Amino acid sequence: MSQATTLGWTREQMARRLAQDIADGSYVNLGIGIPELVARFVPEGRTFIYHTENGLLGMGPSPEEGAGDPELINAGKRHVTANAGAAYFHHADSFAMIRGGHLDLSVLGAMQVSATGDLANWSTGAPDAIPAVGGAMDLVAGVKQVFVMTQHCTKTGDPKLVEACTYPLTGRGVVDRVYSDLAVLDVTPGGFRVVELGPGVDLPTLQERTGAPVLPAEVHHGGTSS
Amino acid sequence: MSQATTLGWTREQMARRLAQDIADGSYVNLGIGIPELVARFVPEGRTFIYHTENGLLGMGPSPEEGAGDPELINAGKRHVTANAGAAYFHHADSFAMIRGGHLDLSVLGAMQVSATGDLANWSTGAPDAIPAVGGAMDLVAGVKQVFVMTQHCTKTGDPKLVEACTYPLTGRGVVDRVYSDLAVLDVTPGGFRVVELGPGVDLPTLQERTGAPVLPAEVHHGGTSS
Amino acid sequence: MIDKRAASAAEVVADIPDGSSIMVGGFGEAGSPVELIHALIDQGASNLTIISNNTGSGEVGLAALLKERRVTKVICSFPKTLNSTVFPELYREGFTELELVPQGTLAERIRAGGAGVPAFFTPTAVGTPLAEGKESREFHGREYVLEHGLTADYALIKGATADTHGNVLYNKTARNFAPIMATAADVTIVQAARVLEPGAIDPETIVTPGIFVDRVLEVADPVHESRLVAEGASYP
Amino acid sequence: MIDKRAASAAEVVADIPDGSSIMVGGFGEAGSPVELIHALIDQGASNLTIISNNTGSGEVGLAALLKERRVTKVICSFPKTLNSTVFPELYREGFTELELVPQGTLAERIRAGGAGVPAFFTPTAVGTPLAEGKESREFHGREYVLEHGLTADYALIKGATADTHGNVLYNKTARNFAPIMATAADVTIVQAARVLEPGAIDPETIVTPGIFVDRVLEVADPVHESRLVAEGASYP
Repeated sequence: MSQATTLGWTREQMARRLAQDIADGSYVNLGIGIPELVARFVPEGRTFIYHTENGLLGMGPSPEEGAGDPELINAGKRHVTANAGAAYFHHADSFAMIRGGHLDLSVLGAMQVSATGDLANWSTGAPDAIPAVGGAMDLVAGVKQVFVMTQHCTKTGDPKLVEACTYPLTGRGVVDRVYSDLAVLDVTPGGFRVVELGPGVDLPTLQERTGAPVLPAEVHHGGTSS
Repeated sequence: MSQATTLGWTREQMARRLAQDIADGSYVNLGIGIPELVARFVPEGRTFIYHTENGLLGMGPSPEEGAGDPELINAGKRHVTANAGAAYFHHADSFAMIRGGHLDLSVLGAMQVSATGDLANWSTGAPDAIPAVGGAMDLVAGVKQVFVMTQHCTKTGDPKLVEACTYPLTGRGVVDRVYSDLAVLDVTPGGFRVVELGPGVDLPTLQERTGAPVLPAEVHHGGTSS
Repeated sequence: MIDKRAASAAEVVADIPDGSSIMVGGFGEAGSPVELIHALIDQGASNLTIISNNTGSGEVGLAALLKERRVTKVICSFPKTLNSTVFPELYREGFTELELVPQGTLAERIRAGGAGVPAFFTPTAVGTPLAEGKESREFHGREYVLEHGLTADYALIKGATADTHGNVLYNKTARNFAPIMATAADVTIVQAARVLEPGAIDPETIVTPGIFVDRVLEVADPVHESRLVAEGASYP
Repeated sequence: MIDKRAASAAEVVADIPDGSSIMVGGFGEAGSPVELIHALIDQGASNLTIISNNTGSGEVGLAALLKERRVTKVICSFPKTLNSTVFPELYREGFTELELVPQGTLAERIRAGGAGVPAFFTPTAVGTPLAEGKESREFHGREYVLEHGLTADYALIKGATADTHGNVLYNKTARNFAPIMATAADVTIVQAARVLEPGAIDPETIVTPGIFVDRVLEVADPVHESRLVAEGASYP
């Protein structure tokens, strides 16, 4: 465990790895936080169109410092821009896109993911917490594919990938794939199955840090070149 | 009965009489046919805003002959114009206005109106007829007030105001008031009640031509000045 | 790079199989995608279910598709209009089935289908033959009937201006059902008089965002159905 | 003649009684009608139910209304944001009740309320604590939960450009909840930076048709909540 900090992928490497799995022309919603990094690593020759649930399709990068418009923000309330071909719309139309299955991919952070694809990412259930859910429950219920991008374990070393979530759920059986610092894992009928292991990670190490059985896969071992 | 053609109001007088009961600034949907005449008799000093369910609020009069746009039509598929302040919208938004109770008044024709306000105006129920309902059921279910504008009797002399409709219903208990050539009648908990009698019409004559009891009202007797 | 333009009307409808359900925009002739419908006639698919407010007029456009005996069911609010003779004959003959839906319920069912809402309650048609056999329930002292979301395999719609990302603007009351049909079909095919580069349309004014559109065909000078009917035209 | 302009912020909110339910547009600061909210603070109504995506930040706008202890319930998807301290305190104290609703369900409930739909089924929140105690049903092999339309006595919204008939355009992502809230309130009050004569706005581009708007107030140079918060401002 002393080598923990050198095992696996950095956040940027996770984002780059995830971006490789997004098809050209996809409509994508990137959750607040780590998932936003994905937009920095669009593979050569591909175009992704970003949806932000507060009413913009075709979201562009952050503007120059000081050039932001307080009325052009993303779901994280940060200043953004609009690309050529963008469209604005109201909240009911925005969530019709989400709920109606029109978005190709939602990338979200997680507190816990279960072996059956349950996701918990909005509340620890602590009695003094202010409950706040935003659009996460809509995204996981509606979007065609749901990828989770997360550190494999919590800051205190507890596994985030578990047999069953102990935190309140965001959705039941909704996660398709997990991109962690240690591995890429599919949620399959049999549970978590490795798609790819991060640099320096072997299956016993991954299993040790995962709260549910991990199935091996015939995959090449190694990270991305960067 | 020999004086039938000289009794009561003409269609234009019916339209003028009805228009007097519409408040300034009302949002109004006029059904195809006789109800369209109402737009010709807007009382001095009032403005009505016309909704056509195929996606226009602020509909104006027909254009000059030959000046019509095949893509600017009303629910009767006739060429119309758009007034200053008009707005175009799609069908779900248009019927959200209707169903959501945002329109003040719907004026419709009728085959039959019952003493409890049932309306039949879309089908005779004949087995060989092509059923076609359009937006009538939505209008009567959603609009705040529903006025019926109709000849008091059919061309063969049968009463259109009846105890119970024999034709398939458009809506149940939806009609507020009837403007016929013979009288203006409210639909009340006790049945039809006269608001005003047309020129030359007395209560016995009206009752004779009505298929349900007619309650008298303390109203002035006479038509409109024109 | 995203470019949803198709090269020809034939190409844009080529993959529509027999038995498809197809939403067709338009209210009367306004917004009727006549060129796309004619391409579908040429293409040959049959046993179709058509979801559209009307059934066309004369022997062009939607009426011509019906006349070719390619439509076995229509879901529709008003299947008879002036100059509409094709559908009545097929209906009386028993060849084409009709599901009659109040116009606002049709619009809301399509909107629900596109928005991932499988069913909703509406006051429309309560107490009428069109609510018979349907589940009803009281809310706040009033009766409502349960209606179901409607989706389709394809949508054929007519826009005025589009861009290569599939964003669409419409012309006046030709908008009608098109924006909601675009949301409710697996594959949405748009004909538009102009197809521009992304950024040429003000993003504040876009009616149909490109996410709902799969293919865009430029038809620079579309025919007007009423003029064809007045000329006594028939297709093919 | 139709002219929905009001002369002052005080006049436009004058009749809002204690106990009202009020929809307040905005997502974060974008679209928050700060001047209308401040007028409501001055006006004094209390025991309010606020329906809004967030609960404001700092001690201006919505947060200031809460801080004045005038709001006993919020219906909301995300009541905590950066610089949001007022609501958490009132919630923990038990003064302000919270009905937490997923953002898309909140939007759809408001849209349904404005469209005369009393209830609908949605897949969102199935299997989570926010679906507990709610009716659910299977359609096409998947489970959905029944949600109810939401209406309010008033809506306070911020537009960019309006006309005297109440037609409204918005600015970018400040649009968010405003167009649907305008449809779902008995009385919709709009502040807009410009109020023009009818006909000045292209009818193809109107986002909120005037039928949904009761009062329009010109606020030529609206404040930005984030700037007020950065300055440490508080209201009143």
